[in-house]
Amino acid sequence: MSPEERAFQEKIDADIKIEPKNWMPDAYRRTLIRQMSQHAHSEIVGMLPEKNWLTRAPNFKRKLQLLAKIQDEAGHGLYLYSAMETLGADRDEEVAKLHSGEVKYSSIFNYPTLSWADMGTVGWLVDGAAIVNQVVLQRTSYGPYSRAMIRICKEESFHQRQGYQILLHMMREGTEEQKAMVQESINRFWWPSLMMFGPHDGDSPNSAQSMQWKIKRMSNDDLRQRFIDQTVPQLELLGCTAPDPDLKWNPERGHYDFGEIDWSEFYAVLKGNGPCNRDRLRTRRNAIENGAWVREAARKHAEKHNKADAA
Amino acid sequence: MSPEERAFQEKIDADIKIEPKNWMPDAYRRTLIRQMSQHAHSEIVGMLPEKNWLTRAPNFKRKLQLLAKIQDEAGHGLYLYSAMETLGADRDEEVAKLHSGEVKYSSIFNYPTLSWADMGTVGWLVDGAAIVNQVVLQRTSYGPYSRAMIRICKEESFHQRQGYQILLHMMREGTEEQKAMVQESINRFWWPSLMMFGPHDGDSPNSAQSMQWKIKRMSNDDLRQRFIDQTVPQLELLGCTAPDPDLKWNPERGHYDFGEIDWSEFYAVLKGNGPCNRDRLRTRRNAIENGAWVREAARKHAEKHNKADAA
Amino acid sequence: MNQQQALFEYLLRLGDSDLILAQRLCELVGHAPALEEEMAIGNVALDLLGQARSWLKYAGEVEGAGRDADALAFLRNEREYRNLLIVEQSNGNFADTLARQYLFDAWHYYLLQALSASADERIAAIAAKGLKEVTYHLRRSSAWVRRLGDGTDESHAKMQVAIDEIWTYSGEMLVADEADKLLQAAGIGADLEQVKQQWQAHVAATLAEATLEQPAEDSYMQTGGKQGYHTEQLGFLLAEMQYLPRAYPGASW
Amino acid sequence: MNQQQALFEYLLRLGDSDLILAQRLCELVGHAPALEEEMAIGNVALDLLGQARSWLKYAGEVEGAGRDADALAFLRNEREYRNLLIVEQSNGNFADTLARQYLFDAWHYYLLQALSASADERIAAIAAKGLKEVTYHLRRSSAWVRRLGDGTDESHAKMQVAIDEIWTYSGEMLVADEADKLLQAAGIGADLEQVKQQWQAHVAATLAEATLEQPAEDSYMQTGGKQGYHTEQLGFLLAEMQYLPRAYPGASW
Repeated sequence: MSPEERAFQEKIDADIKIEPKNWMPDAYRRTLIRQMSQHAHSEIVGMLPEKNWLTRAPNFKRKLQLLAKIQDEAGHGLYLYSAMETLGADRDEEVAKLHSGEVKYSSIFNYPTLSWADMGTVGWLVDGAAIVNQVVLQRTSYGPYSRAMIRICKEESFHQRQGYQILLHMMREGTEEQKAMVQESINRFWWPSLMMFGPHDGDSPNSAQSMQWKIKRMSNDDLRQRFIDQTVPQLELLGCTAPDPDLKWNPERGHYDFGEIDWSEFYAVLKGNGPCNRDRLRTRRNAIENGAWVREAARKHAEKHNKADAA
Repeated sequence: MSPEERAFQEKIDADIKIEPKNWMPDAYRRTLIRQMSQHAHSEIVGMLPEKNWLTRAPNFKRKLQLLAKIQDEAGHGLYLYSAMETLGADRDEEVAKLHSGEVKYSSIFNYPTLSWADMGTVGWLVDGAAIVNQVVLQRTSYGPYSRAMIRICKEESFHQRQGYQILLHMMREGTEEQKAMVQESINRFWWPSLMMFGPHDGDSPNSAQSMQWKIKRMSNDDLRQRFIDQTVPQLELLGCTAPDPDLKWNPERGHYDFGEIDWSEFYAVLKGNGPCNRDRLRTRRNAIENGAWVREAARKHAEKHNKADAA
Repeated sequence: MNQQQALFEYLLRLGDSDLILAQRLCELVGHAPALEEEMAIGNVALDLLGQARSWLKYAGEVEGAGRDADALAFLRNEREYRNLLIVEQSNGNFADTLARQYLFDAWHYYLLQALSASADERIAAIAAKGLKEVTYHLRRSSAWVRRLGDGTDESHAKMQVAIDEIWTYSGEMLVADEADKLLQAAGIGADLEQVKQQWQAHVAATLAEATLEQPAEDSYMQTGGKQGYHTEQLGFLLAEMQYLPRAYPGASW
Repeated sequence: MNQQQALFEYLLRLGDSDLILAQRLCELVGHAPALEEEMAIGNVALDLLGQARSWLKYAGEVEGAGRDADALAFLRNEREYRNLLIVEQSNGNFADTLARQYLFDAWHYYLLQALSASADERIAAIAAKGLKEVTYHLRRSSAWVRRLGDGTDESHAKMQVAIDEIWTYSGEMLVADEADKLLQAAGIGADLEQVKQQWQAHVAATLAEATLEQPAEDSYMQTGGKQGYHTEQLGFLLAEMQYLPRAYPGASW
């Protein structure tokens, strides 16, 4: 280990944040860029399954909430790309990698939203799982990432509560059809939400280094357990069930036991074979490609008028 | 008058049909091509206001009826283009004239269809007005046109009855909302239907020659009166009213009197300023332009395979 | 699942697939590349609508809950729809429309052929009548696939993309689930294994003639339509199709 | 028409135009040419939705028939909608979207400015709040018109076509009908003649800066939206927007 590397690791061990101008190992930089760009892409792609119901939201209150939530996600994308750019990465280049399939986004957004209840479930379960991850990442070693996470977490918690309220309202004030809609939505999103934490620790080869660098701060399995433990009581309060016959409280472990995840589905979706992988990427690619003439016009206009101003 | 012209006019006077191989004056040919192409274009453009409700028809019966009616119109377009081609005209050239705005279609199709009741009103009033015209045209002097008209008239009468049934059903079995929808639809289509017969005889300069050639067989005003006389009793049977305070039976004339048509609207729509002129033409133009590669591929394929067959 | 439930599901699948494809074709009316195609598209849509009505009418009778074909078509929500995913995919360009149509027609043809011999006389009758219509559908769509595939460079490229894009939705119609198996065993439903072989042979021959490449055999196949799990496209289609009956509950038209 | 009826109509027009334009912008979410525009489009849509809710809430109170903003938005049919025709036109490309937005924003800005001084305090308050938001909308859309008009040849051509195509729908917002006149006379409504002059000056200046040609002054103008006669586009928009309340009557969400 070089003296620089040693100094770097000592700072990390002492919980001192790494800042953009500090020396850092290339692999640390690359890993962070990859993780932050994936996170940013996920915010942007994650707008799409919600947008799917935006034009069909059932009343003003829900339509305003949903649009505001989607706006927040666009905002999170922007923070994260900015934070990522402090590492010398370029947003457009990273977006190109997304479009070519070289870099991924969270697989959860490859599942379709098929009923209004999904607007509740996505907020409650999907954002809920994201928050469990992100709360820990508030203490991540890279300063700009950590600060972005603090800001994002606040808004995400709000979204999660809002999502839960959508479901609670339907369960408490709703018709039988609406209650069935909630349960059906939970059935579809339960397992994919658990998959959001990634493979078992034993199958997650890069985790050890990330843990040492404090880019990652808890293992996949630990995060997943934490999510389940906090979610099951909320599920019970709703009066709904999870599609998992093995889910039950284990007083000895002080945790909920749960059934085995279908990892073949996880890897299939990751490989591009989820229900919406192609749609999501196509939508993003078309947006950027169809907008090329607009961005070009804006550049040209600025060029002309900067010249004019200078003259 | 040349001997040919005299012989031609004598045949017409004797009610002998002119057939494609017979001699005919150029002006007769040109007038017929114009009239038949306008008629054919009207069938094709006339599909669009009905198509507007095809995807929203309220039940199987009505959806099947409406689609079958639209199909019939496409069929009428095909007959009429074929009959027109017996005069040496070319369908594609005539369609190009439609798209460039050089040749018109019936102005009635520049009005939007804004409720399901319009599917009844269009059948009853619009097809009804068309039939009054077409019944007379069954006796037109040009053989292929006359025969096309006989065939078309049968189908149109069926459409008209079907349209009337839609309205009658809504008036007799419908809710108050549905009845209001019928009256509102009649209010919008009443005057435009009367305009379908064209300007007053005095303002219709080409009529005399067409009458002599028996291309036209009754004057605009006479046709309009005939339409009104047969339509008002049907209107009363519906239990609806016309948006015309001057409409009333005149026992002396043995006809209904009616109010003055707003000719400024008639000429505005004719000039291109109806609610849908641009939409209708754009839709037709796009269909043909977007299909260019398809037609080209079909030609190329036929060429390749005719060669292959010949080899 | 008992036989009556399986039969209800089976009839919904047949009717819903016909109906949703007809609805997609209705969207195209007035937009075809030539007047003759306008007629052809409309005729196919008319046939499918008619078949859909027959299947759903029978479905309603089997269910025995007083729902007729209209109630089933216009008042069920997305999750209750049982159509194949392939038919709900949007029209795209003419090559996309034809790729969807051809892969469906080839299946539809062999399926109705099998169902013409169903032990359920009502099914056999509807299938036999439909088969005549679908014989024409298949002739037309396969001719277009050949024409566009072996036409110009542009049409070839478009047709290849169209086949590649729709392919992922062509698997579920060939795979039997519980309801399929139960009815096949009872001599009522079709043997999907046989339909699959016939379909594969037809498609392989057509694509070869069309000078098109067939997507890899182990391509990932989307499923779910037959069980009521659809793509995000169906909800929008139903919102439009069902608007009037939803906006005027109880009205007669 | 008495003053209360005129006021109800007036509020519906304000609310419906905001709502329908917001709905069109919602369709664009996820499809903007850059992330910053994604944010901008969403923000404008949020503002308009909020304003629509305020106007319709007040409209419901004025009507006094127990309808709240949601009932007015989600349970009225096409003929009962009072939005301007311009806002229901489809999004087209980015130039089309911006042409529609700009011509509307310029009117909206001067209208709300006038309404901020309304004798009806509720109207004055909603207008004053909205005006702050619309100030930003107008700044953004006019900047884009200049940018695209005076950008590349391609963007110039697209922007010119966009202005030419939407122009026919820009007239009705500037012409007072009975309800407008009645409320103007009562000091409640805006003086549309004044708004028209301000609008024309702003548009002329912006188009000139954008190097775009202004369509002829005597261009034919479509009307009817304020009286409930719409283009064929609105029905489809409403079918989608109202689907849930229509499909689940009486449900609370």
